[in-house]
Amino acid sequence: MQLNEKIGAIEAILFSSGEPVEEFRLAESAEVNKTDLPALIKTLNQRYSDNDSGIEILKLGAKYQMCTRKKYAVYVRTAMESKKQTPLSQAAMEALTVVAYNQPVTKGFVENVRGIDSSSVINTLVDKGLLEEDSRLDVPGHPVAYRTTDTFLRSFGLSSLDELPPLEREDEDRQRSLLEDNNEE
Amino acid sequence: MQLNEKIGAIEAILFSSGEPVEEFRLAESAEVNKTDLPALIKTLNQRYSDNDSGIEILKLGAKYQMCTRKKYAVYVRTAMESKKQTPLSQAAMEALTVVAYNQPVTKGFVENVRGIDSSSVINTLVDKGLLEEDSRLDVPGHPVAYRTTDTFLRSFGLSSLDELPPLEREDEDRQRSLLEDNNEE
Amino acid sequence: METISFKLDVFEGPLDLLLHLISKHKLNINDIEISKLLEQYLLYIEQAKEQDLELAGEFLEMAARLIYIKTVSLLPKPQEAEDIKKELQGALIEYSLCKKAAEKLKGQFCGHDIFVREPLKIKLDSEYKLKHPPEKLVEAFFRMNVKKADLMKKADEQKINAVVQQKVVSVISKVVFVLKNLYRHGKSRIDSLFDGMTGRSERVATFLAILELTKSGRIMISDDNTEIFFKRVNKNAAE
Repeated sequence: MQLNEKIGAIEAILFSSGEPVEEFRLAESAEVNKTDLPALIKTLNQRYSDNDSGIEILKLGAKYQMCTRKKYAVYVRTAMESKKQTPLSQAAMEALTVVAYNQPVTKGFVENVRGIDSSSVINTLVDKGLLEEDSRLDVPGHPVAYRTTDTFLRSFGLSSLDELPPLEREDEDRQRSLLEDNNEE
Repeated sequence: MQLNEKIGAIEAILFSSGEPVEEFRLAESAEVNKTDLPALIKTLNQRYSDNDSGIEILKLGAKYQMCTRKKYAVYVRTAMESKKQTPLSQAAMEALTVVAYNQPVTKGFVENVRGIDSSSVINTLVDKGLLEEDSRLDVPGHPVAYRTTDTFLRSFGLSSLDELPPLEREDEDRQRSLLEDNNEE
Repeated sequence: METISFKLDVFEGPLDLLLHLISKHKLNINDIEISKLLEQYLLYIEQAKEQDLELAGEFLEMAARLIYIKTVSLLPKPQEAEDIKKELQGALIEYSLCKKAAEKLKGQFCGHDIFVREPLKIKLDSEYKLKHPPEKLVEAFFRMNVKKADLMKKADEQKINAVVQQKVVSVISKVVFVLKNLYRHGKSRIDSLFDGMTGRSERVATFLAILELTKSGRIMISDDNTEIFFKRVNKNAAE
């Protein structure tokens, strides 16, 4: 199989799947080596960006998904007649952040950190596809735990959870050092 | 707007729509002249065919649709089928076990044993051909009962239900015998 | 007194309000002056009450917590006071980290600008093709935490459960049941008719069926109320 055909197969699979496709499944179905996959995707993405194409391939965790390019959002929105969506509320952002940095976590955990009932806000995030239930939390009673989704990664321009911005502890450190200075005086 | 950007907008719109898009709506949303549209699509299709791309734009009456290229159909099918072949979830495996060891059984029975609604999980197992309906459960009211299939036997490397492994766990037996030893003392 | 113009609902919760107060009054989050914080906090709560704002329970709970911390700090148990204060400080620090991270993440949000498409709908063979060792089934069984004996018992009960769970048992069906029983055995012990019946509806229906049949004169009940038999069978026996 020619290089172009390998890429073509990958492209066709990602296009038709719509949803994110696991690396191994993509490699297997397109009949390419899993190790070659990143380079092939890179070539494809390069081609897209050279052409200012309307689409691109995003890496989301161990999956790939074909998406529209951000710069064309306005045209797509017009075509889909979708109204401007309301941004996430402060409460939703906080709950999402708690889950993102500590997943999998229960509603109780989120409530604990935020100091306020977070049940409805988590339900909203599940509805929006940013959070999903996770059955991995292996503690007695098996409470429902939540984790972020591929949609979450895509929505925040992340290709994996490792890319989450680090939690800022600077201020705290600075405060602490100020405190220590004071003590020394 | 650059030529490439016009094409990019068209591409993004056609990609995200999924369905065929009317010429006038496509032109309007991508902010191009309707008369220029055929040439722009032609350029895009030329680019696709030069690259042996996985996708192409088809004209269907007065509409355009982005589709996978026929030559890649086999990869697409493989990928979609492999997507369906996800390993059974824990819930599915449990429900399957309950049916396997007690067949024929009703959904109610499975629910009773698992302590959780098992309706959708049983439907999934029927879809996958691992369970089928069974009319042998001869009780008044003739509720729908389920039994395992030949596909089930094949999937678990059994040549008959008699070969189902006994529901015993070695370590448990050992514990039990230890316990009995203690009692004797 | 300083007038506070505010709306409590701009705060995401009591921790948010506390952080606001801490920064406003330049308190040290790592060593909070509890009395000052409490005073300011209560001011807000009072104000909210005056405005008839509906206060989330969490706000009142926090007030109680602050008062408690202050109280304990007045008692001659400095360690405990220090501990519960540290706990609150820890929660505040954690929450402030969360707020900052949320702010940062929010700036990255592009979810409304990226579009995806629905998967192509093609008809597929959905038959399961993966292979598993049969031991997977045993594993799944033990994960359910069901005792084998219970499972077998449930299996025995199934025939009844299947009926009971689906509908209320009709008296007519039990009239047929009782009659069939009598045709087969000539007479039946009443209690044996209830054997294996666990559902209340079924037991009630059976009992009513017996009463109904007696009333209509189809069957008779023995003098000691333990057996039923057909009227004609009784005649035959008497002859």
